[in-house]
Amino acid sequence: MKNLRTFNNPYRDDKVFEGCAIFALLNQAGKNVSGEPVFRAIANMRNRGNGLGGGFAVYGIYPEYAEHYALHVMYDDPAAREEVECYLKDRFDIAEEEEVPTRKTPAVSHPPQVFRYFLKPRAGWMDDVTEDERMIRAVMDINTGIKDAFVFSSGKNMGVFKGVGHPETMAEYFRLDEYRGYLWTAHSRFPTNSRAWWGGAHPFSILDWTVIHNGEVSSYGINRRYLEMFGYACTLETDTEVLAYIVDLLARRQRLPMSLVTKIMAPPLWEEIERMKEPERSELIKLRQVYGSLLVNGPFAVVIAHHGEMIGLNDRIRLRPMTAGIGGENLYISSEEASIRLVCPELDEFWSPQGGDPIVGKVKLETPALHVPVRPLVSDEDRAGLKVGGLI
Amino acid sequence: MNKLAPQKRIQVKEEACIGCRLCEFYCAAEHHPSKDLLKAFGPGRERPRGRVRVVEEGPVSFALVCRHCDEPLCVFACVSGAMERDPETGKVIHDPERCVGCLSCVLACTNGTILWDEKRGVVAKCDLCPGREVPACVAGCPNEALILSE
Amino acid sequence: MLPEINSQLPILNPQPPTGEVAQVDARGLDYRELNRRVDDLLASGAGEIEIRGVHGQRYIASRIRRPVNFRIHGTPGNDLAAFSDGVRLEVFGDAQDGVGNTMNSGEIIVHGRAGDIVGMGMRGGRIFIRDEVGYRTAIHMKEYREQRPVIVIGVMGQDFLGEYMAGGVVVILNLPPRNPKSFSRPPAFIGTGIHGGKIFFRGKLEPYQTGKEVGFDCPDEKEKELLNGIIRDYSNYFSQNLDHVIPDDFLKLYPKNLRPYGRLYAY
Amino acid sequence: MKSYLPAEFIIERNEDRCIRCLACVRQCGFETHVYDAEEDSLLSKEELCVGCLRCVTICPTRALTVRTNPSEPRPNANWTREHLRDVARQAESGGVILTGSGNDKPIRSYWDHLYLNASQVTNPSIDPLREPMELRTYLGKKPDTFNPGDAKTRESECSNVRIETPLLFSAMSFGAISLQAMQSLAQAASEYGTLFNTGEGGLPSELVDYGKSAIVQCASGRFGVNWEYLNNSAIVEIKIGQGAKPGIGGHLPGEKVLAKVAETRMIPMGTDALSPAPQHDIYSIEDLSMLIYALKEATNYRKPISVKIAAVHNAAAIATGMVRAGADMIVIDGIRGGTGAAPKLIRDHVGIPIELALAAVDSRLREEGIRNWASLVAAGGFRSAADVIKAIALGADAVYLGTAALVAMGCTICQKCYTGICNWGICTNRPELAKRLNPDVAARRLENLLRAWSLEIKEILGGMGVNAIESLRGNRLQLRGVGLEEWELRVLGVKGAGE
Repeated sequence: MKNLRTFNNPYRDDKVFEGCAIFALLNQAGKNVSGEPVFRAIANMRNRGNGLGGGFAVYGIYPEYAEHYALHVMYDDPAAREEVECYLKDRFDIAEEEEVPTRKTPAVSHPPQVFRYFLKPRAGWMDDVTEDERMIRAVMDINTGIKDAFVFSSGKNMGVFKGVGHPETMAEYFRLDEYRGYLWTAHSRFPTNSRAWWGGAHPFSILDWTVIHNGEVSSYGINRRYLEMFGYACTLETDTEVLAYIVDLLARRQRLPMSLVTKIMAPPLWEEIERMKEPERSELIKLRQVYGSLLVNGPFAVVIAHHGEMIGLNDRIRLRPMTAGIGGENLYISSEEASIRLVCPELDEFWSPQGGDPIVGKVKLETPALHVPVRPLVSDEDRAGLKVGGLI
Repeated sequence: MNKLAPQKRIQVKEEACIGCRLCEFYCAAEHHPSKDLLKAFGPGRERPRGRVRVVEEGPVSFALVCRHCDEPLCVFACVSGAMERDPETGKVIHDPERCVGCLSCVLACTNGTILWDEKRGVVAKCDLCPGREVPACVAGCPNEALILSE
Repeated sequence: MLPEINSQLPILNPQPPTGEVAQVDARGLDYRELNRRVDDLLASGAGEIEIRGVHGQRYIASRIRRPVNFRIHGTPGNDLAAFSDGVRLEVFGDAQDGVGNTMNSGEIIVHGRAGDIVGMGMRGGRIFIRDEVGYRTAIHMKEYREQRPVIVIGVMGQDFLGEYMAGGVVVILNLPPRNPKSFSRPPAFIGTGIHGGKIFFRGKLEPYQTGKEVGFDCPDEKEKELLNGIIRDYSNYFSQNLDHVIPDDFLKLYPKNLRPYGRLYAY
Repeated sequence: MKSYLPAEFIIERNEDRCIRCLACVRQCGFETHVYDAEEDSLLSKEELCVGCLRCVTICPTRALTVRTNPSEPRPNANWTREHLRDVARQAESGGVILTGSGNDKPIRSYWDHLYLNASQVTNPSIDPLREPMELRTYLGKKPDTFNPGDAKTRESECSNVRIETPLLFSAMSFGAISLQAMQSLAQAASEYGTLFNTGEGGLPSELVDYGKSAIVQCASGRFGVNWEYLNNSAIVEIKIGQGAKPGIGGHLPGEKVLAKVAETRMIPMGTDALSPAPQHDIYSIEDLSMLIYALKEATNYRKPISVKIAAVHNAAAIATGMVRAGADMIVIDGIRGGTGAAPKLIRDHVGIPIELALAAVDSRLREEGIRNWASLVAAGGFRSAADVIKAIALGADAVYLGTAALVAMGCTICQKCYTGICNWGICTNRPELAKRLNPDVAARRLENLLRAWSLEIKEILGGMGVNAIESLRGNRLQLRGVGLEEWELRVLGVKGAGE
């Protein structure tokens, strides 16, 4: 089995250490909009990153293939592509495949090839589990089994674009100005090592869940061991990865509402719980009892997104900055207010939530302009997936 | 009085004096026939007195010791000629043989560095330890609060 | 002996600002360029500086040690006036994190909100924030002789306000928030580890909201006078009518002990 | 509560030699010795004795002996005497056990497992007594390349700071140590052409003229930090952590905050000077960068900015981040680093040895290609020039001497620094105790130490056949390990002896 940490965590540190800036935009009406304000906003926080990682997740970009999984795969070696495509052709019906268009950008050196595939699992391959579980299996297989290949993203009607460089450089390189999406998240990275590996940039993604993260998860060691019991292979050895898996485990597989997921990741202090009224008090006590190992400790500000929803969350004592603003239809989340003001000087609403208090942005379902399939929280199909003991 | 070559004298640094009083003991032993601390202060023996005295007030402490003034008031005041300033070295020397114990020098000295030796009925003061390169108190001070200077 | 700290500063221009206003357009400038431009303007004799189009540039006025007036339009970046000494700075907009970090003297007036750690380690001068502030306001603020820092917050601060506070005065006017979403629960841990200075809080506090090192009292007459002055200044600075805000509404939070951790150790 | 704690030391007084000078009585700040005038006898309250040997040293007739109390509980390899004592102390107080100085546990000293090389036959050794031997070192960021045409490269963004020997005095703050002690360090450093470090307690007004030789710290308490302090310095150091107490802050008790300390720290007298565990404007690597550049802005890019951390598990990754965040010098302080006061639990159990951390950091910076971007200074329990030479061979540009400097001034490492009483006048602010350290004497002793160690470094360099310290710096081929396991050799990046 291939060891991805040799790329992302070449020195075998406990995890990848990094800091950064985050910015996110959600058009709450579900309208696909240009990412131009996002590029400007994240570029305005250049001082928070160091040019060794930048990336974007965009939702709603592939409406013509809305029913297909959009697999973004990065290849460090053309040989890997053959192997991946061989793997995919055996298991999936591929509706379309192409190299992700890029633009010659002076600041980008030695880029890997990035391809995208629109596909659906083929009948007869792992029929006993949901399509999502099958997709995840394929991602894990490629990431752990095929040398020089790495999946950037694997959700429907969305995609992750990232690499080594300032985020605005990545936007230019991947021609993101030509895309329109209703939800954009952007990340500027400050890794402590320079092992330039494109897969190490944020966002991290599993299916259509993406995570951008600022901070360091001090509880990473136990979060990871807990997740491993449920079959998650933390191949990248970076704390951001566990955030994605925590959300996947709790929200997708265990069907917990996001309001509880955030309370598991950043629970109130015992003192505060003791002051609460029943039944909330008992519920939170139970949550901390059951999910103590998923408490995310240490400084973090994170934006977790999937179709139709974007959640900003801070650690319990707000050790990383995060601000939110609403201007017209747009909800913004940013490490710094200046970036929001830069792209939307007149905000209708502006706030900085207290630690552990999520910023929740949802696309209003009744909006006719929405071309995005918003998955219901619980589907029978998904429920079936729970029966599978593990992913790998 | 004619000006003489600069006199070596003991400079007292109050800020470095730690109040251990060892200068008193080293001085007394040096002026004891044995020139030995243990013999001078051994059990059952009469305790000799030094010619230097440490005064203390709270954290402030310093050694009082003859400054061998260029214009020594003690010499002017001496009625018997026991107190003399050595014209060669500039040292102010006291000769106990000629001392009558009138205490005029003690009254005249503005520094309070001439001590009354009750038992012998004469005064005693610093003689900069003849025969030693560095006076005993200076050599023994653990913190260089006493320095021999020009 | 050390001369009084302020008199020691070699003040380049001892005269009060001449009123000659130099204009700077900050759009597109990074902070180093912006701050260098400010240096140049001051060197060429400007007495007041107006900066427009500020979008997140850091460290504005952080190496200025003379009574210069700044007028800043936009959103200044982190560490606004950090280590500054004597500037008077007015922000027309919101400020971010680290306003007045380790500031020595001067005055900062923010016509808006401010982010986290306002006045961290601040030792002198005054900061007026019209609206709310983020976490850890006045953390480890301290006073020294005649240097007694003052932070005035129009609305409210989030958690850990006055943590480790070692001196100075924080006044919280508790006016209605711009957005209640910033305070989904009452702020807590006020004055945790406080061992100097005072916090004046308008309104009521539950005991759990403060650190256990905090004592409660009513402001005395002298303190009421101080509060009256601050209320007056706030109304003037922000053109708000604060007739309804009276010193009697304030709770005084003070350190019960100068040595909160004296009994923590086995000697 | 009645204490069950037995005396740690016993005091033996040779009555034949005691001349009743009472120097012991006067010199013990812990009031261990008592003179009974009626009986003309000297008694010792042994339970008060800390074993600092001040009385033994000062006794003019060498009449005193202080020994560890030989009364032993039943031998028990698990429940050691120390464990028994600590449990008893905590049962009596309910508090955290405090201690001073560096870790006293038998942590493996890798210095003692590393051996140095010498020239034989194939190249000549050099006689340092007659031939030139250069120890001059420049601290600060070096550009990647030299471009003769470019003025900026020539001057480099941050000017480097020159030191004549790779020995610096560690951060010890005024308040923790006496003004006399700090003055001694400042005087010796400036005389010898090296630097002292103010620690986080500010620079006393008496010492402002030594600014050129000062590394001034900006720590979480920001005590005494203002524009003048930052600009009257050689280097500005951001203190994130220290080897003796990684992860926690400092706490100068109110009793020690007397007038002069209060003035220097710019706080009122008598208040506790609390340094929070983190710097509250640094919760992440990009925040460190923010403070580094805040200080560069405040000093107009004229001072190199140093960042000091404790040696911890991921020191290498953290250090590369620090360099990328703009630090011109990084300091790694190992688990044996000293302190004025630290919870014993933390001092003895948190952190890793400097040898391993230093090697890991230097290696990582080289692998990343950024070793030139910052100077690397090692700290934490350097006991001899041999340790220093080995550290330089592992990759340090210079080392910080803390405990060694204190010992040079008289410290006997009794570990009672936290009491505010120091019979040697070093770690105290009580005027009657502090004056025991005469800066003229102590500075001379410190200078002598610098001279002696520098000479020894030159001797070893000569033996290796090199005549400039830069030929030793990071030259791990000059080291061989003995008695080390494979992983230890790997981390240290040295071969086993005979290889």
